Amino acid sequence: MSEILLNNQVIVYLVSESILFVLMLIALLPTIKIVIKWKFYSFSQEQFALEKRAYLVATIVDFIFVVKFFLLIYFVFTIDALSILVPGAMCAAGVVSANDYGMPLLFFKLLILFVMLLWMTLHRYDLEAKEYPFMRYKSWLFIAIFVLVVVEMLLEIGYFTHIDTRRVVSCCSALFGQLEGANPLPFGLDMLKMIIRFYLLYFVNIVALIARYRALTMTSSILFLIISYYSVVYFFGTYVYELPTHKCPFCMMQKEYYFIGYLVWGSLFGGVSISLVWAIMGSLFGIDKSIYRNISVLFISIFVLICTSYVVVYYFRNGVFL
Amino acid sequence: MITIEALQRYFDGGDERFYALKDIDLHIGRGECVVLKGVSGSGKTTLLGIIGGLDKPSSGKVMVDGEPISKLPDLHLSNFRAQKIGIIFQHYNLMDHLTSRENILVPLIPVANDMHRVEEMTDAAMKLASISHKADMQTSRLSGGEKQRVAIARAVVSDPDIILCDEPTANLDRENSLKFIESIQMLHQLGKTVVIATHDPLFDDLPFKSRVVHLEDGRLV
Amino acid sequence: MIREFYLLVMVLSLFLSAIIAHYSLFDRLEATNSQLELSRVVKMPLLALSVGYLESQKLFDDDSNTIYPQMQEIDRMDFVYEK
Amino acid sequence: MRSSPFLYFFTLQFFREYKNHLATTVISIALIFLLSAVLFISSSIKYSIDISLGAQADFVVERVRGGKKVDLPIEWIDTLLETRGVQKVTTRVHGRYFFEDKREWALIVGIDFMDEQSNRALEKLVESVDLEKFLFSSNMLVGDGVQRYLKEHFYPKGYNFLTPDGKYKKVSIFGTIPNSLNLMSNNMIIMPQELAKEILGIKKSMVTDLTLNVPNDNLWDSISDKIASLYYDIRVLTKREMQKAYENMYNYKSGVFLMLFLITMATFVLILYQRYSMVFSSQRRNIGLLRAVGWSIRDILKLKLYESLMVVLVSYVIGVSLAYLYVFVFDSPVLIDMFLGGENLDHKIKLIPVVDFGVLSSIFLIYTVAFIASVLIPTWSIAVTDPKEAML
Repeated sequence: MSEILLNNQVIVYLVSESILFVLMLIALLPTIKIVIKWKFYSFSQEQFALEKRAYLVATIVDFIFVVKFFLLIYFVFTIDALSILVPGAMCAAGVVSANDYGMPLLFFKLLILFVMLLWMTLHRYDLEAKEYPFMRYKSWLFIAIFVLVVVEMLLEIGYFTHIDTRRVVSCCSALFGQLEGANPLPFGLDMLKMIIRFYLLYFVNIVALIARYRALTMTSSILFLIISYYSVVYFFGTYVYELPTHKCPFCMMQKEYYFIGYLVWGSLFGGVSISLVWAIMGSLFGIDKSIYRNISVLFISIFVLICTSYVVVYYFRNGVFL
Repeated sequence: MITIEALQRYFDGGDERFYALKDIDLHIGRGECVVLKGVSGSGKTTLLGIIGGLDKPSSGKVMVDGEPISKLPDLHLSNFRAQKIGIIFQHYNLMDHLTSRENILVPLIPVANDMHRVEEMTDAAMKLASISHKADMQTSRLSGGEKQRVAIARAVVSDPDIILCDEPTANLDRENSLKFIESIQMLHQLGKTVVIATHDPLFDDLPFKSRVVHLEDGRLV
Repeated sequence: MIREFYLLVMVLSLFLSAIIAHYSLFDRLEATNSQLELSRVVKMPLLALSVGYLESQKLFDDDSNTIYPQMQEIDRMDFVYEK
Repeated sequence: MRSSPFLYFFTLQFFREYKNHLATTVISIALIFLLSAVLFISSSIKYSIDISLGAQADFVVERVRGGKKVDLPIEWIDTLLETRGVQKVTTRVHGRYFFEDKREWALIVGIDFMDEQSNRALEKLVESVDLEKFLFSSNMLVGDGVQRYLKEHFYPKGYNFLTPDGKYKKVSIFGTIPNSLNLMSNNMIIMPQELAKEILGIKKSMVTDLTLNVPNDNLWDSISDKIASLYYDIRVLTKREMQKAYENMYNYKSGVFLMLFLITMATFVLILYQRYSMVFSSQRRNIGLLRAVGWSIRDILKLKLYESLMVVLVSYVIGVSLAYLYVFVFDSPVLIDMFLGGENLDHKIKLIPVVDFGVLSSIFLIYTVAFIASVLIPTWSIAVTDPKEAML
């Protein structure tokens, strides 16, 4: 047995995930039934029973969403704590890259939360409509979520059982540092161009949200997410650490930096995913609620504000940029 | 106000199908008072339940205020019950661990946003049912007549258009029954639509305008 | 009923504030410094952590059998696990 | 609170029917108390280990023969110092001394009076230590547990150690190590190295082991290999290895407990499922009434889930608080021996309060997830009660 599996937090994490998985299984059965047998205008007992079962599915999804959200934070926190056991790792970045399952796992976690958010939005409007118009879409979406969760579960098992505590992993400075002049930035941008694009995309995104341009919102959100990731890792992060060579998406979640990373990434992912949910809901189902746009604008602005203020504060304190 | 067309309610038990209600067509106008009569097991309670959105028909159409309620999703049906329907149950159905006042405000909880408003409406309902003096007493310690009045107050607290009564006088003595009829008269005068399911002969001749409908083995006679 | 709720909240916050008070009033610096200094002196990590082979014996240390004082306790296994 | 009717009704319902939740709350408190006490103890000990490991040298060099640690000659120091990159090699002399009844032992640690750094630390640690006087005659500093043991056996001022040669060596107690350090020093006797060698039967030219520093940590791996090839019977331990060994040991000890806890939790989940199914079905009529007067399935779900959440929160706060008091204020009797082992002298150990987010969130997560997950289905099945139940 790997000594990773002895760690209390890993045990708690895996057990919680398994409980959620069992709940997913419980919810899967009625969902499949709904896909096959749902006839809203039927008066049969079966149909009434299905309508009740749908509530079980909804309750379970709500619960799983809330727990998964906290488990994501807990997961990052846990792998951060594991860096003691993995040689060479200074923070979560090293532990995540300890094997090939780590990064996909993290990606799947975010994806699942996003799809669940979509599901919950759909469910909300489904309940408020008079004939459960989205029930079938919801059920298919749930089955998709289930498949994603199965993959996540497999990745998780693979990840935690394949961390080799004798092999040295690279720490964040090796993973994200510039290696021999190779440009790590996407689309062949340089730093200044990327930062300009960062603010430009922010502006476009906000305008698109306010003016209700759905397609534009979708594209600009996704681009903004990508550019933001690189900007935070390679530019804003260095101001958080106050060290031009320290480039890491994970270290900022540590206590030394007042856990600011959780806020930074939380507001970014929250804002972008809510704006995407708004755009998708609008274009596929004709649901358009301004609260989604408002929250999204708020989150994205908070994100940009935090990033900017680190640079500004640094400049005012030291009189130079890094 | 209430329109029922070709309503059926049956239960599938084994091979046989048991009909609780069969081919019911009924129209009840706004402000009308209708007494459903019939022996026990004739389907009065089931019909009442379907009108109030408590039970679902097996087929047919039930319209209240022009809206079909027979196939509403739960959220809407509950909303409908909360806003349009007030029910007085046969056994009063009070929550014994609560006081009268707390029992009365129960229907307001899911629809109201403000506690002050809830309290105002509760006070008004208690006044209407003249039970204000027992407001803070546990309902398990009330007498039958008082319980009945709490039940009335609860039925009217959200100011519904329709009041449904299920065997309201089954557990009351004659004196209290007469008092109950007085309160029904008052509600009728307030313009509520009242539907009473009962086999009590007292309701045969109400002191105000009413219509008596007979049910027998799930059919209107 | 609201009163009970406030009472409960009060009891809970009393608990919490007692703990927070104890936690924040604890002189952590002093405690960690003296532990640091002791380990500088002895150049060894923590020591009151015996996990030795005699452990089982000491945990149930009522070792004399009153009827047969000479009899060996079965949990004295040190001759087996010679170190 | 007064402005939200739902919360008003929720508190009303919850406190009027608190008897339904009393049993589960009490059991929950007990379970959370146990788990958090164990985790508090292990995390506090880990914290102390981290501190003392921080003060350790980078490498420990031992001599191992036949799987047993044996003394090594002092000349090794010179050989080690010839390796490039190695700095500050120091000697350690330590060993166990079994008292007369051979059951209780103390750990004798000899300190080198040439070592400036340790002398300064010693002065800071024990007030009124006159180093000159202490180091140049037969004196010792004793830990709290040793002192009490000696006092009980009528040696209040000093002790006659029996050396392996059969001679008695009288050593007087010069002072005691403050008892706030009991975690480390309960069984400890500190004395000058020469004296320790005599009592432990170590030859004058030998020491127990050596420690050394390598300031450049990029060289750690290569130097470790180099040293290991110097002698055939040498064993090199790095600080990192020690750190990991301790981490694993405490993970293991609390992990075993956590596993047991999880099994208990699984049983409790079943009990909860049964219990809440029962409690809720007794409320079937009332729930039917609520549904009849206009509560939707969603409202009932909310009401019932709030009840469970309330139970979890209350028992979490109370359980964790009690555990904190038990461990850090009342010094965790009984449970701490699970982590320290039973071999110590009678001890009263004060732990440094450590409450980290990891421990708190782990307890909360595992408990809440299991609890709510097990009441989810009973809650749902009561929430979808037909409103017509009220008419029956």
